[in-house]
Amino acid sequence: MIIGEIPPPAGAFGIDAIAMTMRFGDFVALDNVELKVKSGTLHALLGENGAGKSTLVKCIMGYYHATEGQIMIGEREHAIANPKNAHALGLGMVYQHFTLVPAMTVAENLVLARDDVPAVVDWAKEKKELEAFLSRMPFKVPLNARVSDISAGERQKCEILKQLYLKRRFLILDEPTSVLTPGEADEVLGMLRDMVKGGELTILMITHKFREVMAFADEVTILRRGKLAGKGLVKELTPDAMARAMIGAEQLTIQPPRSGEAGGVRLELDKICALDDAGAVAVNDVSLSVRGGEIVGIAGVSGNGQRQLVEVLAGQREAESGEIRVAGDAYHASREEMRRHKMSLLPEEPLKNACVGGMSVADNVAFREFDRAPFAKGGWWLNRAAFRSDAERKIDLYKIKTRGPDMPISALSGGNVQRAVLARELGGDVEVLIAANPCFGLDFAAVAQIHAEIMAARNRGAAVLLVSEDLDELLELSDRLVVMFHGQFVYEARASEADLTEVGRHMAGH
Amino acid sequence: MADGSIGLWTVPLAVFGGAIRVSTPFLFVSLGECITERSGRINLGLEGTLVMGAMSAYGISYVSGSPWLGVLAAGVTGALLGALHAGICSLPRVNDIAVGIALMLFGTGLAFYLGKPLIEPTAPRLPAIDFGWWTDIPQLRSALRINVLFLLGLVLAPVLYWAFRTTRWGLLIRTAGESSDAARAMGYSVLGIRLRATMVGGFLAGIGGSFLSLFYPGSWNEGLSSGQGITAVALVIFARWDPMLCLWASLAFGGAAALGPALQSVGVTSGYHLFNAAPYILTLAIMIITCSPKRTLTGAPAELSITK
Amino acid sequence: MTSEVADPAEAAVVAPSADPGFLQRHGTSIEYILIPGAALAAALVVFGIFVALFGKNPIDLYFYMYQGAFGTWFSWQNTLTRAAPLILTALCAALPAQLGLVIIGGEGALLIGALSATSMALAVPFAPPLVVQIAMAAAGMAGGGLWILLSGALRQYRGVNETISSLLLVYIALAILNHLVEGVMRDPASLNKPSTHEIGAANMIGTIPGTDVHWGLVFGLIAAVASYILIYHTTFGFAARVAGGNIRAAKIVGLSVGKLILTVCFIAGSCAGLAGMVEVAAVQGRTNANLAAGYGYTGILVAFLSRQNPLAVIPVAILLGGINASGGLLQRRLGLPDASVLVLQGIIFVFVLASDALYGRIGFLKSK
Amino acid sequence: ADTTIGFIYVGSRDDYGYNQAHAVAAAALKKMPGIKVIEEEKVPETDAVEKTMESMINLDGASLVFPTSFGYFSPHMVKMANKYPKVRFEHCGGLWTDKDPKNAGSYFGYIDEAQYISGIVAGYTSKSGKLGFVAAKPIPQVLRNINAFTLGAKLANPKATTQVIFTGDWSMPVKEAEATNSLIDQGVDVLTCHVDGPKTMAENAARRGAMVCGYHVNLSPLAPEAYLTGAEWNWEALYPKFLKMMASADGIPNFYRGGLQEEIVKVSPYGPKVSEQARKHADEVKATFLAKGLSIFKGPLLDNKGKTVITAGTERGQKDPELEKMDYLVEGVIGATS
Ligand SMILES: Nc1ncnc2c1ncn2[C@@H]1O[C@H](COP(=O)(O)OP(=O)(O)OP(=O)(O)O)[C@@H](O)[C@H]1O
Ligand SMILES: Nc1ncnc2c1ncn2[C@@H]1O[C@H](COP(=O)(O)OP(=O)(O)OP(=O)(O)O)[C@@H](O)[C@H]1O
Ligand SMILES: [Mg+2]
Ligand SMILES: [Mg+2]
Repeated sequence: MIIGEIPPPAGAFGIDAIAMTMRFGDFVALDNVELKVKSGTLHALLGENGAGKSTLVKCIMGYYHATEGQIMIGEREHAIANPKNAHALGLGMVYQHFTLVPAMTVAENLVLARDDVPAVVDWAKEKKELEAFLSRMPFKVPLNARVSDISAGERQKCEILKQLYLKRRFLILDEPTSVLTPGEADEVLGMLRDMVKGGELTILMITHKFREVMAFADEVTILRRGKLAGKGLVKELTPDAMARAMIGAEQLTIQPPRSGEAGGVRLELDKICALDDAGAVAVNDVSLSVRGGEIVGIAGVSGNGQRQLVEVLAGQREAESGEIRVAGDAYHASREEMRRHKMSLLPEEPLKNACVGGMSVADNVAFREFDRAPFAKGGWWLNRAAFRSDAERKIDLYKIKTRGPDMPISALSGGNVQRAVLARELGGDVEVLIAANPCFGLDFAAVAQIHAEIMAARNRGAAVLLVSEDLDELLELSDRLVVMFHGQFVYEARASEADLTEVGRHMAGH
Repeated sequence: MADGSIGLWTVPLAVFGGAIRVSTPFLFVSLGECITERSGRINLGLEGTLVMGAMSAYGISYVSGSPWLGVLAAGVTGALLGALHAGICSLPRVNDIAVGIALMLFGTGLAFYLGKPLIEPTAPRLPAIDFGWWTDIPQLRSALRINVLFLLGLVLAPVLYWAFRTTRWGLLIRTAGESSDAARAMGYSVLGIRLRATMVGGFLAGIGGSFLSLFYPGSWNEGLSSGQGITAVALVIFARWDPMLCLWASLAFGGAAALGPALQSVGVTSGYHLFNAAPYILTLAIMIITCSPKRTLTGAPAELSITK
Repeated sequence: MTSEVADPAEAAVVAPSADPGFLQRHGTSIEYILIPGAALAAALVVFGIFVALFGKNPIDLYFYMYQGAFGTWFSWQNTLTRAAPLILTALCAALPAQLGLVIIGGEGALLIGALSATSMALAVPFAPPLVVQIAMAAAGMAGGGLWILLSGALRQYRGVNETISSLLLVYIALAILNHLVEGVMRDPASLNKPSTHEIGAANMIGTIPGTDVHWGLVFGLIAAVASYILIYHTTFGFAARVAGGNIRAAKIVGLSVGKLILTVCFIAGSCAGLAGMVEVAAVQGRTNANLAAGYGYTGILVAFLSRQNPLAVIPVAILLGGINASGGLLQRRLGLPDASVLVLQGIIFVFVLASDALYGRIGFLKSK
Repeated sequence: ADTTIGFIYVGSRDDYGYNQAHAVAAAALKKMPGIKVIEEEKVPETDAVEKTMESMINLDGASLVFPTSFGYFSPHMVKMANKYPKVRFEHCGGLWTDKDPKNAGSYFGYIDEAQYISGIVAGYTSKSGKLGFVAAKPIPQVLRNINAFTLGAKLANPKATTQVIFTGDWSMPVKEAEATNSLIDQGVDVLTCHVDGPKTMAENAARRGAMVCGYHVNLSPLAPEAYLTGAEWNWEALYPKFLKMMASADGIPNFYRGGLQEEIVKVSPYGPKVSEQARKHADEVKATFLAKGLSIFKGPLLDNKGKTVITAGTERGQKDPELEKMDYLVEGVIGATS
């Protein structure tokens, strides 16, 4: 509490954000947006990726300073200079990306989040108080475990508990359920909804899931490309109407229909085990085979070893034991093998995993072929002209928005980086394709394009392994579905016959 | 022995005495660097800070007549150099390893430049406390004449260990070093925390330098440090950012530094160059044994540039 | 995506801005000259103020610096002689930097290179000079190369931080050199300056005709240009830059990062090793502890100031050679202590590093 | 019109040791009329020193250059002397031979004479009969000092021994301090040294109650009580002589060496702990040196492994080149040369 400030009334309160504009350099992330959250409601904020949702709430929290606009709390204007000010006013936020400190214990994280951390912490006393607090909460977290050791779902619960522990009265949740199973999501949201009903709390929630909006929210505000695109009471709206407001008049790439028969086994995983960075077992004795002309989807809540598995396949991590075979031959992710078997990889976070930010688009697009004619003369001398002409062709073909092939790839937007990687990986023949969350953080149009490309590769006879946290995507694309939990495959079904509740149950480890 | 010599006992005694005499600068620099690195920044410039600390401590002690003022001056000088490092590193796209190397050069150069008139005069030294009253072996008594700074270092290590766990500052420093996003989300200024941590690190390194010039070997000259500052930075890495391990490692380094001369004094004379390199060989060997290419270093602050 | 042009925000970013002027079109290239240049000037100003505090006239300072470094043909030769080993040792830091490795152990590679080159010359006493010289160069490069390779291998196979290991290896190399030079390799006639036997006057490589700058300068220039070509024009260099830019990206396209690290470390070490060979074959005629003259450390400075670009290493090495050369004149004419050169180098280094923050922020160079 | 003289030092010119001894003499020359002195310090023994000499000649017009470090001679100074025949080069180290250029010279002082006297004083003063020597490297110059010191001590106390520790380099303060402590732990009660800066040894020894013989410069201000005597350079006396010789017809001899008699080295005044007996004996020996010279190394002389290094009846005068190759430690020294 800021000294001298009149304390806001106890219990929930509402917030009005008026005429918010936010510029990042030349780029307008928010354009004169208005958001009214009434006291004691659960308000949903919708929009495509990059629409400006996170930016808006970060402005409210004082994490960013809006270029223009005001924040009103209960009829009074407040200048929120930084998150500490916001906390003092009773505002709290669960960020889209975790803000727990992984190397610290849950208890340390909780105490540290307080505004009045004592200069010397009496752990015995704090632990007792924390336990007392937890006993009043409907879900539990292990207080003495290090955050890096607990699952993503537990971390998300921990983030929410942290805000409740801090006695926030206006809570902003940025995609709180993206790492939870549907069952966990319902549990958490249900409990929060009860607190809202009890008048203790107002909640502003960002989400992509209409199901949650329909089930839990009272009101909704929709953004599109930084502008207000719609708002209203949930009970007066349909998911369809909301989706239309979100994507506007865009046309989506049409996905080719599934065609062709599955061929012989192309990619085989045989008893693969792998460790994570901390040296713990992340992938535990996993076996799987993927046939040509087949998409196998791997479902699972993030943090169950999917990342490490993909890294092993991509050659970014060494397996502890087990064998990978492609077309019957042992495979160690060497360049020669990748070439022989026409392997392609679409990793998640492509800028981090598959590109060199400081190198040009043309260079990045040539990573697979740079050491062969026409890119290399005599196998060693680089032919710049070939890089350029090939890049120009692919930029055109894959609709990559860039000022030219010489731009550093880090200056491109996320979707366009993804398209550049797509151009590189799917530009030639493909026999095996491994894709990991290929559409994470992308807008509808890009998603449609990527889905279409993946399906087309399958139809041409490629074996596709698709790892995703988005169940809808998996159900749409896969021929076969497996669920990964705690580093193991725990469930397998034909995608067309998969039972959603069954899948969700296995994802949660029940 | 009748003639007052203690024969082969010299070697363990020298290693023990050396651990006490020689370890203090390692200890202060490594504890300081431990704080700095825990906040997510590396300061390779502590070699320069150490030398600047040694010079300024000697100068101030000479001018003022009070060695304790000298120690304070060394600390302040170190903190200023730390602030310079932190200030430059706060600029976007600036690499902290490179800035550290630059400040190593700058600090050393400045100390040599300003320290020219201080080589010949004799400044008041820090007193020693006699912990050897109970024995009449003069060698042992001499090894047990201990300086307060060493004792301070001995206390500081467990205090830091405790502080990283239980004080607000300790927790904040760790947060800044483990996840700057988290610190920012809690409303703390990561650069501010790192600035302070780097200044404290510099302060301690400066004090380490004052030990060199005001206690042991106990005068100012240009060869005083011979790489102790940079070795101490390496030591933090193999001590896994744990203040208690820094303490043990510093003692081991001090002992290793005393090994060469002690072995010669009992007649082991061949290969003294190699014995003198013992601390470096020891560090390298321990790093080879304890590192692994498969996992990140346990205990490494996640934001630290050299472990990323 | 039909709405892309209709969207003003995206159009602004995507479309080339209307008719940029010369400054804007060449903004990036101009920055690479302008920013370090301005940083250098600022550093000189600060150093001028510093010496003025000690009662010296900064104008004299600048004059003598110019005079001592570039003022006469003699000064130029002095500068170039000092620059020669720096080019090679700077490459020892700049090449691994392409892979994201910070190697600061060039001094160790130089010493081991010198030791290997000398041993080679002593092992083939009756061979014709040209053969001896080539063998020495090969041995020096192999010795230095293996020394840095050790750091690279420890990094690759044991995860040992290469910055620290390469530094520790400097101390170890020096101990080995002293041990051998005062022990088994000692020339009993090298009385008060323990040294190995001489490689023989006939085997010395001499100076570039018409100058008294030794051939090390030419070796350095060739190595720098070759490194530049290797890094920017060959598939190997391309692969190295990919691995240096993002190791995960390199692995995902199947590049063998381990091989790249080992090869680049070897090449880098051989540059420093060659510098050691040149010090023996062009200057000392034998190996002794004088070889540890700090070229390896100054090379790191050169590499960072040239932003790890092998071609930029050449002018920066000449600049630092010039500063070192003029340091003598500053001592003699202004009575400044030797440490003033260290202070100046430190200030320049700090300013150039801090100026990294300016890239892309100079108003008149930005398009729009 | 002025004569410009260049001095080149390998270390810092105010190191309170070897380099400072030269710099003090250079400062004395500076005061002489018609003389301009230019100095450069910390010049490594590489081609850097060649460039320094050339700069002094080309840019400052130096006509006499003093490269004062042993390692400057070959190949560096020789090369420069051949290149600039009109310039006079005077190297400190005593290395000139007939094959070297005539415009170059090399001089050195027999500082072992002063060490010998220090040894006598040390031998009388030590109660344990154990002396200590902190040395940089086992090279002939250093070994000769250690041996002379020991032989002097044995004049006073035939049972005296000198324990030596090599630190490995010319300036390693921590190692020097550790060596000092180790020696004292072994029962040594008088120490001397041969490193660039003797201050560390002197102060640490005095702090532990041991006595000190100095080296390079007079260290008595550091430890007025513990200081016995010491071997000092006397370049202030030599360099003006050189200038006079240069002006004369004969010029400076190319090879110039001398000891106490030639006033190139001197002995520090005795400290308060030096007994009457010791003073008397030391003064006698000093007088012999000054009057007619004295051979410190003469047969029969055994090394510390029991091997005869100088046979009975052989007397190696101070100028004997064999002494320049000394690679042994005499009987009574504890330590090894490798
Ligand atoms: N710090 C920043 N600098 C520059 N641009 C930014 C910054 N933060 C956000 N943006 C841009 O502002 C736009 C809105 O981003 P924001 O994170 O608010 O999107 P969002 O609606 O939360 O999307 P998502 O659903 O992916 O979380 C994006 O185009 C983003 O790239
Ligand atoms: N580092 C950068 N340098 C220059 N421009 C950038 C940078 N990062 C983002 N931009 C620009 O800012 C805009 C927003 O980027 P962002 O990645 O958030 O786009 P987005 O709205 O998410 O689009 P997409 O759907 O393609 O991911 C892009 O047009 C991009 O060109
Ligand atoms: Mg968002
Ligand atoms: Mg995006």
